[in-house]
Amino acid sequence: MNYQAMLAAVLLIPLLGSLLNGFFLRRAPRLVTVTVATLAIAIPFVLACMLVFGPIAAGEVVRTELFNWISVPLGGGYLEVPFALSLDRLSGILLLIITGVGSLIHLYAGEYMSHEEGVYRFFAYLNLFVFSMLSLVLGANMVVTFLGWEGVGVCSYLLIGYWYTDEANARAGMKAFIANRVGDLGFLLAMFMSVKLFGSVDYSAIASALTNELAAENAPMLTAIGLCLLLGVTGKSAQLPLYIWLPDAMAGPTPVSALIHAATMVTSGIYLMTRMSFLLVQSPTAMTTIAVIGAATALFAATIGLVQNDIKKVLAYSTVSQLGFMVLGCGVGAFQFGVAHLMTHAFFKALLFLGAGSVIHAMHHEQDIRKMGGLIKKMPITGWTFVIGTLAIIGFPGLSGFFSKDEILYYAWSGTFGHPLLWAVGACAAACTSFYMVRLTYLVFFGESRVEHTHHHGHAHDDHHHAHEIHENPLAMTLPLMILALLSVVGGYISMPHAIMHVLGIHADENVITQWLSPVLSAAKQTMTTVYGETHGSAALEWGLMGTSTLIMLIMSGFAISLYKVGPKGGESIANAMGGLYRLILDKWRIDELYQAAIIEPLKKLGDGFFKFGDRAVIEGIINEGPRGIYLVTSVLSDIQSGLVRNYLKVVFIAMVALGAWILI
Amino acid sequence: MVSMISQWILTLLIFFPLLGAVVVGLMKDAQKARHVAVAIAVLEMIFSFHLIAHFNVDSAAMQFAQDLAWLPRGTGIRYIVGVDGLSLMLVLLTTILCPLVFLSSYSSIENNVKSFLALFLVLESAMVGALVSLDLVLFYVFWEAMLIPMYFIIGVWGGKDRIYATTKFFIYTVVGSLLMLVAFSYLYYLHYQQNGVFSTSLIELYRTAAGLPVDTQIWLFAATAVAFAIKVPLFPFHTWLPDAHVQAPTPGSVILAGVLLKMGTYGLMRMSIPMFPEAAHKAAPVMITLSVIGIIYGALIAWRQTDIKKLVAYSSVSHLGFVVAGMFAFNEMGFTGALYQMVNHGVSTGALFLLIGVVYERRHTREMSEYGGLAKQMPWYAFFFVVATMGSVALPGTGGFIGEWLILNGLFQVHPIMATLAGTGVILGAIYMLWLVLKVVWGPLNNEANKKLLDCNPREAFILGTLAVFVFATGFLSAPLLAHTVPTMKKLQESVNSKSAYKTQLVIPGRSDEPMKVMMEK
Amino acid sequence: MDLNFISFIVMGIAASILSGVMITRRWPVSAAMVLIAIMMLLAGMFGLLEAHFAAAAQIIVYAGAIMVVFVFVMMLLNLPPEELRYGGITWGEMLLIGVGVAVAIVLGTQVGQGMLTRGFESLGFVPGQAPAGARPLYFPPSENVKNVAASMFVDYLWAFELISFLIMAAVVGSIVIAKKRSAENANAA
Amino acid sequence: MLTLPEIGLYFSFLMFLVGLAGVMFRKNILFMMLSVEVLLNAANLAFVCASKLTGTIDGQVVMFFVMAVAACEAAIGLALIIALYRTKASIEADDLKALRG
Repeated sequence: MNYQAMLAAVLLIPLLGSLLNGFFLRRAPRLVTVTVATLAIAIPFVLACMLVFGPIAAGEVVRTELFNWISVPLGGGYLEVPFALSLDRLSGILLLIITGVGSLIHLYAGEYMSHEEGVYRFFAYLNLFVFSMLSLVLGANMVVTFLGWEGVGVCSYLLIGYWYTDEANARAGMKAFIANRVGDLGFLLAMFMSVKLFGSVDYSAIASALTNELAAENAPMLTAIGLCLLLGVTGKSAQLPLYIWLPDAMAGPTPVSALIHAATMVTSGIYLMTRMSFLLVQSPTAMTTIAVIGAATALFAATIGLVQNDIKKVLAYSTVSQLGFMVLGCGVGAFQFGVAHLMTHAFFKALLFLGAGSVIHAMHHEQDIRKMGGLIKKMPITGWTFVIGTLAIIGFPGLSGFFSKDEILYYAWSGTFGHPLLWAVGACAAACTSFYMVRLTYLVFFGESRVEHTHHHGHAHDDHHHAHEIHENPLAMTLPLMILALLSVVGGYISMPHAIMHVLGIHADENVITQWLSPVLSAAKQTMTTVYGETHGSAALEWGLMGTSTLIMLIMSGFAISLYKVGPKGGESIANAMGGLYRLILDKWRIDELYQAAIIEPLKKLGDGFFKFGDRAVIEGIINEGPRGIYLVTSVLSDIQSGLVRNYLKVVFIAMVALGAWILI
Repeated sequence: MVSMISQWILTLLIFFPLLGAVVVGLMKDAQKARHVAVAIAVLEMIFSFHLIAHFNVDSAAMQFAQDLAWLPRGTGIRYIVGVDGLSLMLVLLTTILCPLVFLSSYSSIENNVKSFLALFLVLESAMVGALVSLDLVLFYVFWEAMLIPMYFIIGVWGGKDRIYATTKFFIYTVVGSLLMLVAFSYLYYLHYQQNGVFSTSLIELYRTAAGLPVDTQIWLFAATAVAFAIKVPLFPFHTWLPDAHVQAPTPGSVILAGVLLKMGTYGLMRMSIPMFPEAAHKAAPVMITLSVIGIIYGALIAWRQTDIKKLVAYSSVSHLGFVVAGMFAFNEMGFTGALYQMVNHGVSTGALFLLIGVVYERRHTREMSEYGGLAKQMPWYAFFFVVATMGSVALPGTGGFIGEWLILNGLFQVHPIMATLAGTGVILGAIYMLWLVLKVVWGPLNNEANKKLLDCNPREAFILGTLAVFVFATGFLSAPLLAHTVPTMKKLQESVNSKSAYKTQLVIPGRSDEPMKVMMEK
Repeated sequence: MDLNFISFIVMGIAASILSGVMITRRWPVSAAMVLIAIMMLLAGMFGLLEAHFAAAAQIIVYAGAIMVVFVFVMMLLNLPPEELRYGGITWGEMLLIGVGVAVAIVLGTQVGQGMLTRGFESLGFVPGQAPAGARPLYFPPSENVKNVAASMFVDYLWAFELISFLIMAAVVGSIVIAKKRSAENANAA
Repeated sequence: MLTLPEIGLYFSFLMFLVGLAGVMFRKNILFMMLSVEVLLNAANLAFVCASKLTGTIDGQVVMFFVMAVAACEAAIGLALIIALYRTKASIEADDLKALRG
């Protein structure tokens, strides 16, 4: 089996799984469905491991062309867009994350969804999602990536609205799709511009066509491409101003939130920026905008996360915030650490979501953290893995989040496009993160139990359960938690800071992730060093920043614990003190309402106006009044035909007079 | 033998449904007539596969051509037919959609079945004829012949306000075609003035028309373009469409959206643009602006509709805006995309109208609020609905994406701002289509009347399944499909941009291997 | 200013005034009588213009034949006197008449100043003489009847014959029109 | 100094106008026909005057033809009046509106 075929198989097996589940196994037992779905991701994972640790690690790029997709003449030549896949080190990392985390989540979902009817639909969507995500990262050109880009949007739409009988869920899916579509327009425009500029949409062709001279000549266009890509990223990776869909997307089943809205789909923006890094770094404007947007999103979402009471909502805003960190990393030129944080985030956020799902599953769809507490005694595995995840995300030294986040913060200060202000914003966001994550963990797993001992009537399928019997979930759910917890602990070592490496006596020029991604990022790095000069970091600065953020983390965590030791009431005094501001943040800064009032409603009014005024009044008016006008004229003319002879004679007389007058003149 | 078939295949394609119409009309049993009609349409489809099997992919010439005497010699009016890359796609679209439409009429048409089938076969004949005729008079005859069956189909089998709708449809279209007739007649006269002989051969007139002074070209272009724009329909000539669609019976809507609207865009690409290249260049900003307005305008109106059919009708206004905008970009991507989008719109909007027909037959209402939560009761229906929607919103992997991508890409190379504005139509398209899905398919199943609905029966599933396959097939097999059109589009682009006459010739099968220049010698 | 001239003007003025009188009569018969007087006067004018045949025909055919038919019909119908409808003239009609008269006066004045003759002069025409291309008279101008007869039966023979056909058709037609109704009425009765 | 035929043209014009007014403003068909006779006479006068003016005979011939046509007109017209009176019991022109558009 050659590598090309393996690569094609990696992409196509999930699609096959999806088709099998969607069409042929509709009536199959749940176990068959789940097995097929999980295998459809697990087999590609094995293949992916063989590929990534084989030829990719050796520095090769595996490229295969499935078929010729689009081929149109363009300026004498042809614009060829083959359905081509290319696996390099960047897509390799994502491939492993998607298939690896994906198979764990499939395994988990098989148990999580065990009470649902017709799960074939769920797994068909999920496999289709993995197919789309794979074509996103494996696509050798922008169009194939765009196939995945929109494909994940659709799958996300379908999965968010999986419980479609509640219209709110379907609406949330729709919102996600439309917000993504806005971003997709940016991607499309970026594609068109690169066709205009390079005559190609193939990444490698663009990379080789983009010389510094070309960049100098077309600087505004490159900035435009960068900003359009950023628009795409803000849509897909839930950045300001298009992040609004992600919190609502929590309406979907929790495994979906873990896979799509934490680990994979939302990170595709970071993938895209890293993929196009050679182009983005040509435009300082675009890079600075990216960094600012990332930092702003990180802080903005973190503030909302501070006060939410829904376990999944907290995690959702945390995801937005963490994505902001990644975008910030990319924006300051530290693409490799953006990717590293993407990876560690995939581990610990998937872990947290799955943990949350485990809690929700055990609590029979209770999501309010004020009604939990002390669960660690009843669900030890879930509880302790959740604690690990929390420690990882808040950047407890030694865990994965610490390394990746601190590298990003360090570069936010000292990177090519970095600025201390960006670091400051990032640090504030990190402080908020520490607070709300510790608050969440503490309220759910520690302290007094506040579980209501009543039956839940909302879910008919719960009838044979009893709400008060909260117990640990089966192995199919806890195994993924444990694996992810392990990964959350060790995953960060790939991006170990220089300073620490030095202390530990590891003698290497670069840390693992930098080394691994160096072929992908070499062009960008070269541009950054030649055009913008060397960066101004130092070991002392690195230690200082690391120390500062650790200190902040410890202070905020301690503050959160001390505040919530007494349960959710602990925060009330501060909330009351803040008053209006608290309510504003609780209402998510009322951004949704703002969009509704500023964009949706005017557009609706415009649509109504077009219909009632434009179509009905003006166009129909002209169309209908035109004949009426003709009728008026003709009726006047026909009235002249009075049938009275003397009237006809008058006409004769007029004609005679006119004739006379004409003779005179 | 093959060359013999190739020579007569287009004539067969034109007149076979007409023959079928006579047969169906003479039959006694309505149910048998339905079967016969389907059989005729299927046979027609199989005949049309001959075209794609023997089409010379590398040539932009008019293939399978036939040039026979028709009216007296002095008039210069002949029976000339032929297909190139442009018409081939649309002929195939027509012949493939028609059997499905006949199948759908099994349940949607209940009275005067035989007349309906006969009229529809006449319509098919006229559509194929209009697409393949290369003589202006012949074209005009078929063009008007399309109108009559459609007039009756809406007027007899339509909804409540069918008379208003069909009259409006008729008047709009006739106004347009009369303008076109005037333009053609003047061109006919100018050709005589310049060459001393009369001719209505399109190939001849391409040369005459392109050599005219710009002022004359602009007037003639305007007359033909208005005729076609009404048919498209381009903003602001679109108001007949929602009425016609809403009142038409399901098969009528499908064929109206699927093929008849394409006649307008086909006409623009076949006649207006290559005939009057300089005028087309002058008019391009206007046409693009109108289409972009149409895209946004149609989309916003569609969003606010409560009548499902009206929503889809306005979405057609929006989608065909893309097509017109693409072709007036005057590059290969734009032309190819426009052509491809015509096919895709036929498939996906046709599917949507069929889907609306499915529930309309069960519930007899088109109000969105009457539905909701159908996914629960009709899972296959929901599946097809979502697929058709995705095709309509141009999701990558569906044909609509290829079309819109090419159109916007082509337009962007020339008018970036306009392309960006048109691109917002993609977002708005998602909004109104997903709104439709949300209101019809998702949500709680509250309405008691919907709780007993039956899912698609095998016949409906077959129709919708075929279209669903087409939605994806066009999305992935675009390269081989586009290969048929590339030479034609390339030539079109060259002639338009060099502002010279569109030079093509008839390739009459079996007559000689060399492309023959017909009617060059006096 | 000879007697011919004076009597021509007097007759012309009388004819004009009488025609005004005629159209304002309420009784048809009196109108017919006035019309006969007008025709007589016109015949006199023709005579003064040395158109003797025309003068004779005017009296014989018009005053003698046509007017007799009119009077017959009037007697046959025995109509009551008609209400004159001068009050019914609208402003538009007044305006129309005003414009018409104005144009007529201007036109007439121009004619009186010799526009018509000047126009003819440019064609080589002298008043009282035959224009250049005109057909010469067959007989001296004093032989009026002979001249008319010659011209009518030589130059206008076809027209003359056609006119005779027309008269025949009119005679037949008038009989048919007047009779058909009575036949129908008889049937109806 | 005006010659006789030229003055005759004036009279012809004047009579024509009066005749026209008669046709236009009388409702009674009989009066209208009488007015038409005045019109025709005015025309005849013009013809004769022209004949005199140009010294040719054609005008007088045409005047004779007009007279013949007038006779025809009178015959047909009066026959119509009789027929009309029998069916409608009226010879008011305003009652005849069949031509109304």
